[in-house]
Amino acid sequence: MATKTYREALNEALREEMHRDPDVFIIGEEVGKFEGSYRVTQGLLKEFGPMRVKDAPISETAIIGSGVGAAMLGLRPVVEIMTINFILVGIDQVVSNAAKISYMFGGRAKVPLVIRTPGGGGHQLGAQHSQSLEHWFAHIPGMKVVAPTTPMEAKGMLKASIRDDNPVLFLENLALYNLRGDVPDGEYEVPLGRADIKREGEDISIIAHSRSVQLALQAAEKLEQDGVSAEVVDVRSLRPLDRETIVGSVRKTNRAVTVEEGWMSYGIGAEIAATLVDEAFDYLDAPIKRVAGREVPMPYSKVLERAAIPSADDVVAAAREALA
Amino acid sequence: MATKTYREALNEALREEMHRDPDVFIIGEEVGKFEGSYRVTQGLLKEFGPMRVKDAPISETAIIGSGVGAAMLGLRPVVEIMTINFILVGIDQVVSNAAKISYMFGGRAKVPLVIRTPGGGGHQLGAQHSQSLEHWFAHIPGMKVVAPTTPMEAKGMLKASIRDDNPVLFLENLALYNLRGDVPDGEYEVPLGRADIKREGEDISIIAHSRSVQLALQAAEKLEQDGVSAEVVDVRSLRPLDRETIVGSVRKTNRAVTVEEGWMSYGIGAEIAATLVDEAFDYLDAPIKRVAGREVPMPYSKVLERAAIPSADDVVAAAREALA
Amino acid sequence: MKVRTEKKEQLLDFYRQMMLIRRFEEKAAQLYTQAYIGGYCHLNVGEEATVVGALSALGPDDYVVSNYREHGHALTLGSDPGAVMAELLGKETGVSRGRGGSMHLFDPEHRLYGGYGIVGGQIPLAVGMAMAVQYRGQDRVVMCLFGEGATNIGAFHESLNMAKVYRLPVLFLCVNNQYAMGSTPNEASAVPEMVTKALAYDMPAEQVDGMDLLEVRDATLRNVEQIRETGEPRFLEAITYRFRGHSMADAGRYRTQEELRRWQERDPINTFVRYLEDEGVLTQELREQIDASVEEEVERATQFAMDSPAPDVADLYKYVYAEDGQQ
Amino acid sequence: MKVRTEKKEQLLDFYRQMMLIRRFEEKAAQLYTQAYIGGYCHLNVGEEATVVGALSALGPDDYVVSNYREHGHALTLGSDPGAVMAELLGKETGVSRGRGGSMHLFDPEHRLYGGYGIVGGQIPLAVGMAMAVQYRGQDRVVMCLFGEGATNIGAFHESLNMAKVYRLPVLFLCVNNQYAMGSTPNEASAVPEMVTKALAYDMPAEQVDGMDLLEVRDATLRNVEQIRETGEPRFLEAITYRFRGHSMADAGRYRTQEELRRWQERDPINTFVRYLEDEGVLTQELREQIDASVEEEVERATQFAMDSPAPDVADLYKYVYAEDGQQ
Ligand SMILES: Cc1ncc(C[n+]2csc(CCOP(=O)(O)OP(=O)(O)O)c2C)c(N)n1
Ligand SMILES: Cc1ncc(C[n+]2csc(CCOP(=O)(O)OP(=O)(O)O)c2C)c(N)n1
Ligand SMILES: [Mg+2]
Ligand SMILES: [Mg+2]
Repeated sequence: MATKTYREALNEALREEMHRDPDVFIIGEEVGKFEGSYRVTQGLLKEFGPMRVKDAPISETAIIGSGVGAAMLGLRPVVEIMTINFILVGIDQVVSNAAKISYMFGGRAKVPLVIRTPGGGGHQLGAQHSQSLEHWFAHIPGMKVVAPTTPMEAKGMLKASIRDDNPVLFLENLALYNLRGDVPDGEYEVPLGRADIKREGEDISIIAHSRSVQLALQAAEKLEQDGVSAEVVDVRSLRPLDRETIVGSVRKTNRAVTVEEGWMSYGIGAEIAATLVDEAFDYLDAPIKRVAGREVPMPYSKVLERAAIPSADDVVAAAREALA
Repeated sequence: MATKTYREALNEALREEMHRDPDVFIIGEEVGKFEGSYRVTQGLLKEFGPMRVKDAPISETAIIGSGVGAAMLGLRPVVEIMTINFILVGIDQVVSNAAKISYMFGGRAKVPLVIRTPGGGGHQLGAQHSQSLEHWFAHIPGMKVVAPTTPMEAKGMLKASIRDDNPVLFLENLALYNLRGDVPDGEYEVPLGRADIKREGEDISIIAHSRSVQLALQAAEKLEQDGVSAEVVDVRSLRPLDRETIVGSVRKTNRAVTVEEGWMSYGIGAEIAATLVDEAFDYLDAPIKRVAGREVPMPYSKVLERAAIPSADDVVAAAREALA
Repeated sequence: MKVRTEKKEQLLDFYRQMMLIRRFEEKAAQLYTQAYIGGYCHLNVGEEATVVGALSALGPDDYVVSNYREHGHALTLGSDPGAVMAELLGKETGVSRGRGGSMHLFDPEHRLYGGYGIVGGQIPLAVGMAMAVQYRGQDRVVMCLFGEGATNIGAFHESLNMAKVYRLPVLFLCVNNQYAMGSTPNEASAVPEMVTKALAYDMPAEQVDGMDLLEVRDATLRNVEQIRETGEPRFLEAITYRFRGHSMADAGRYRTQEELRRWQERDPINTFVRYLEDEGVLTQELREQIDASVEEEVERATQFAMDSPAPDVADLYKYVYAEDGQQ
Repeated sequence: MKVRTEKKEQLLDFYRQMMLIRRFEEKAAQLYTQAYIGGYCHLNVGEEATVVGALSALGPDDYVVSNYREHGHALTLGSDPGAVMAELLGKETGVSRGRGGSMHLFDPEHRLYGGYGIVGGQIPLAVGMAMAVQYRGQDRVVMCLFGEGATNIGAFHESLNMAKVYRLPVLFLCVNNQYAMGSTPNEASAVPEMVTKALAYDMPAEQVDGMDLLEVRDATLRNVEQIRETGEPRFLEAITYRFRGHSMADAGRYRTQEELRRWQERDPINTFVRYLEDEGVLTQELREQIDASVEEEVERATQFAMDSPAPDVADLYKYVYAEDGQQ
C-alpha cells in the first residue's frame, strides 16, 4: 500500500489498462503533448505514442462521437473532456448515440466507452465553467455514471469502467486531484454500481457523492462533537444507483441529509429523497434535508462564490434541522 | 369563447404577439415555407414575411445562439426547435449563454427568448425522437420552463412567455396539438410560475405536467368509480416550480402520486417528492409513488413502446398503492 | 454512358437491386398507409442509382454508416429483405430486433453500422470507425452517407476536420437530393454545391450525377481505391432527387409538380433500363423475369414480416446494457 | 508600412492603447500571482497590434463580441480600466459587477457585448446581434473575435453559414495566435490557414499581419466598409502570437524558447514605436510621457479595483432573472 494522489491513481489506472489491453486508447484535447489540462495523462504520450494517446482538435462532438464509433468496433476509448461544462457542446453524441446504440439496435452493438471529466466549482472559474451536471447523464438509460471519491477508488473504478462494456461517464473533480490516500499495490478493481459507507453512524445518514463526501465527513466530525453519530454514505455510482445501501442506511438512522455541489432543483438529492420516501417511508422520523449549490449561475466573485457553494457548516445545519 | 385546438391556440398567440410587438420574430427549421413541421406557424410567413418568419438551416446551435444574440439587443425571438430531442445539439447555447447572460454580466443584459418545442413519446418515433428532457432545463437557474396542457393555457402562456424578459423553454407535445378546448376570445395572459388544480379531490393528489395531466385526469375518473376522490395538480411551470400549490394540495389529501412521461430516475417526480417530504412531511400518510416512463431508450415496436410509456392504469395502480 | 467492363450478370443485378429498392419502398409506403408501419418513414424512391451505384462499389470488409433514409442501403448491402421489412413492422425478427424501426436499421454482418435519426449525428461515428480501422492497420474504408441538409450542422464540419487531421479512410458521401424537408440548398446553405465545403478541409471532392448508376459506381470505385491507397478521406456528392415527400407524413407542397416531373423524366431506373437495352443486355423477357422475381421477393419479405412475432413485452429491459436486461 | 493618413494624435493614441494593454496585462499577471485575481486569466500580451488595430477601426455604433481573452478589447473600446480591473478582482464596481470575472467582461455602453468562455460559443450570438441590426435596418457592423482553435468547433461553421445565408453584417475576426492551449493549427486543423475555411461559405476572406497595427487597422477598415456597403459578412484572419502561456496557469512547455524569441523580435509595440520614430511622430520625451501616464492609469485602475467593495452576499440571487433577485 502506497500513498498517492487521486491524479496519480488515475494516471496509474490508465497506464496499467493500456498495458493490459491494446484496445484501450485515449483521445481528448491536450491529452498528449500538453500531458492533460490537469495532468492526468502525464507521460502517456511518450510511453504509448500518438496512435494511443490522441490529441484532438476543439471538437467535442467529433471527439465523443468518434469514441462511440471506435467503441462499436471493439476498441475501448477513454475520452477526456476537459471539464464537464464542455460536454454540453457534444452531449448529443452521449445521449442519442452512446447511450442508445445497444438498445436501439436490438443488442447487436455495444459501446465500451469511458468519458472522463472533472465537474464542480469552487475555483472562481465563473458561470460557464463551474457546473455539476452529472445527474443529467445518470437520467439516461444505457449510461453508467460513477464518481470516485478517494485515490483508491479513482484507480479501481477507472479500471472497472474501462473494462465495462457500456458507456460510462466517469466524474472527477478539480478539488480532488491533489487528494492523497492509500492505493493498494497490486491489481484490483472497485466494482461499479455500489455505494460505500464512508463512516458508520447511528443518528442520521448524510448522503453525498464526489467532493461533497468530504463536506459530509467534515460535517460528521463536527456533529460528533455534539454527540451526534452521523453515517456518511458515498453514493459513488449515480447510475446504477445503489438504492439498497442508501435505503438500508436510513432504515437504520431514520434521518437523512443529502449533499451535492450542483443546484438543488431537479438534482441528485431529489432522487435520493424520493427513493427514501418511497422505500423507507415508515422509517423516516424527520423531513429529508437537501444541501446543494445555491440556485444561481456560479458567480466569479470570491465572496459570492463562497456563498453559492455548500459548506460543511451547511451540512451541519441541515443535519441539526433533521435532528430537531 | 370559441373551441380551438392547442395548435390553433399557439398559432393565434404567435400571430397576435407579432401584431402587437414588432420586435417579435420567429426562427426555426421549416417554420416558413413549410409552415412548421407540426403546422404551428401556419400562415405566418405569408402574413409577416421572411424577415419575421425565418427559415433556418439545420443548425440548432446557430439557431438558438442567434436567438440569444438578437434577444440581447432587445428583439423577442421565438425559436422553434422541431422536437426537444434536437435541442441536444444546441443545448450549450441554452445553458451556457441564454440562462447565464443576465447573471454573469451583472444584470447588464437580458435575454427575452422563447424556445418552443414539443417533447414526449408515443408515436413510434424510436429512441432518438421520443425523449422528455424538460427538467434538464428546469434545473438551470436563469431559465423558465413551462408546459401548458390546454388550448387556453397554450395561448395565454405563450403570450406570457413572449412578454417575459427571461429565456423560457416552452414545452409542447405532439399528442396535445389536436386537443380541443375553449379559448377566450379577447386578449389574455396565463401567468408563468403557477400550478393549476385541474380537478379537486380529497383523498390523494396526482401531480403531473404536460400530456401526463391527461393520464392523471383519466386515472382520477377511474378512481372515482371506486369512490376515491383524486385531486389533479397540473404543475404547468417546472421553473419556477409552484411548490406552494403542490404542497398545499398534499397537505389536504395526505397522499401523492407523480406522473411523467420521461424516465423516473433523476426526473420530475423526484423533485416533487423531495419537496413534499421536506415541506409536507407531517401530512404524508403514505409513500409517494412515482409513475414514469420505463427506463429504456424508447423502443420502436408498438407493443414495447406501449409497455414503456405510462398509462392511466399505471397511475390508478400507483394511487391504489398509496391509498393501501 | 461509356462502355462498361462490368459483366452482364452484374449489370442485370444492379437493375435488380434498384427494382428491389423501388418495390420495397412502394410496399413500405403502402404498409405505412395501412398503419402496419408507424413513426417516421423515409423512402429512397428516386435515389436508387445513388444507393446501388455507391454501395455496390464497396469491398466485402468495408463499413457503412447512414442516416434514417437507409432502407435501400440495407438491401443493397445484402440484408435479408424480410428482416428489413420486419424491422419496419417492429418485429422481433427485424435487423434491429424491432427496437430500431425504419430509421435505425443495423446489420453488421452485412456491413451496415446503423441508420441514425439526428441529422449529422452519424458522421462522427464514421470517423471513429475509421479510427479503429487505422488503429488496427486494416485495409478497410468507411462510407458515411448523409443528406445535403446535414452539411449545415456542426457535427459534419468537426468530423471532416478530424478525419483529415488524423488521415482516416472515410468516404463522405453526400446524397444531395435537393431538399432537406422543405428547404433547398440555395435557401439553407451559403454555397449551392456541397463539394465546396470539402475545400475547408483540403479534402479531394467531386460531384457525380446521382441519377446515373454507373457514374455513381465509377466515382465511388475511384474514390474508394484512392482512399485505400492514401489512407486519407475523400468527399463525393451525388446529385439526385427524392420522388416522394421527406417522410411518409410529408405531402411535399413546397415544390412544384413541374419540377417533380422534370426529375421523374430522369428516373434512374428507366435511364438504366434504356442503357441496358441499348447495350443489348436487357431484353423484355429478362426484364419481366427480374421484375417478377423482385415482386415475389418483396411479397415474401412482407409475408415474413407480417408473420413474425412482435417482441415479447417481458424483454422490455433487454439490451439497455451490454450485460443484458440488467438495470 | 506605407505613409499614413491618420493624424499624429491618433497614431500616438494607438501607441498609448497598446501600452495600456501591455501594462494592464502585466499588472493583471502580478495580481493573479498574488491571488487577488482567481480563476482562469488569459492575457493579450503579444496581440496588442491585432486588438488595437482591429477594434479602433470600428464605428461608434458597432458591436463587439469576444472570447475570454478580452481584457484588451474592453480597454480599446473605451471601458474604464478601473472597472475592468475591478471585474478581474471580482468587485461590485467591475464592468460585470464582479459576477463575470476575467473571462466575462461586459460593457454595452462601450460596445462590448461580452467575453465568453465556451470555445466558439460566442459566435452564434454575434450572428443574432447582426440579425437584430438587419431587422432594424441599422448601419452597424458586428465584430466577432475568436481564436484559430475555435474554427474547429461546430458553432463556428453553423454561424458562418447562417451569416451568409441571411446576409448579415458580421466581421468574423480570427485571432490566429498560433496556439490553442498547446495545439498548433498544423496539429488541430486540416488546413493551416484559417481563411481557407471561409471558402466553404463563399465569404470574402483575407489574412493580415497581426503584429502590425496599421496593417490590421487598414484591413479592418476596408472590411468593415465593405460590410456596410454590401450588408454581407466577411472573414479576416490576423496572424499573431501570444507571448504568455494560454492562461496564467500555463507555463507553455509545448513551445521552444527559440520560437518565442523569434516572435518577440516582432513585438508589435516595438515595431510600432520604430515606425513612429521613423515618421518623426514619437520622440523619446513623448514616449516617456505616454508611458508614465499609462503606468499611472494602470496604477489608478488597480487602486480603484483594490479599494472597491466586493459584492454584497445578500445580493447573491440578484440578476438571475431580469425581474431581479426573484427566484
Ligand atoms: C439535429 C436535427 N435537427 C432536425 C431534425 C429534423 N430533420 C430530420 S430529417 C431533416 C432534413 C434532412 O435533410 P437532408 O440532410 O438533406 O437529408 P434527406 O432527408 O434529404 O435525405 C430534418 C430537418 C433532426 N432529425 N435532427
Ligand atoms: C467547448 C470548449 N472546449 C474546450 C475548452 C477549453 N479551452 C479553453 S480556451 C482553449 C483554446 C482555444 O484556443 P483558440 O481558439 O486558438 O484561442 P486562444 O486561447 O488561443 O486565444 C480551450 C481548448 C473550452 N473552453 N470550450
Ligand atoms: Mg436532402
Ligand atoms: Mg489561439
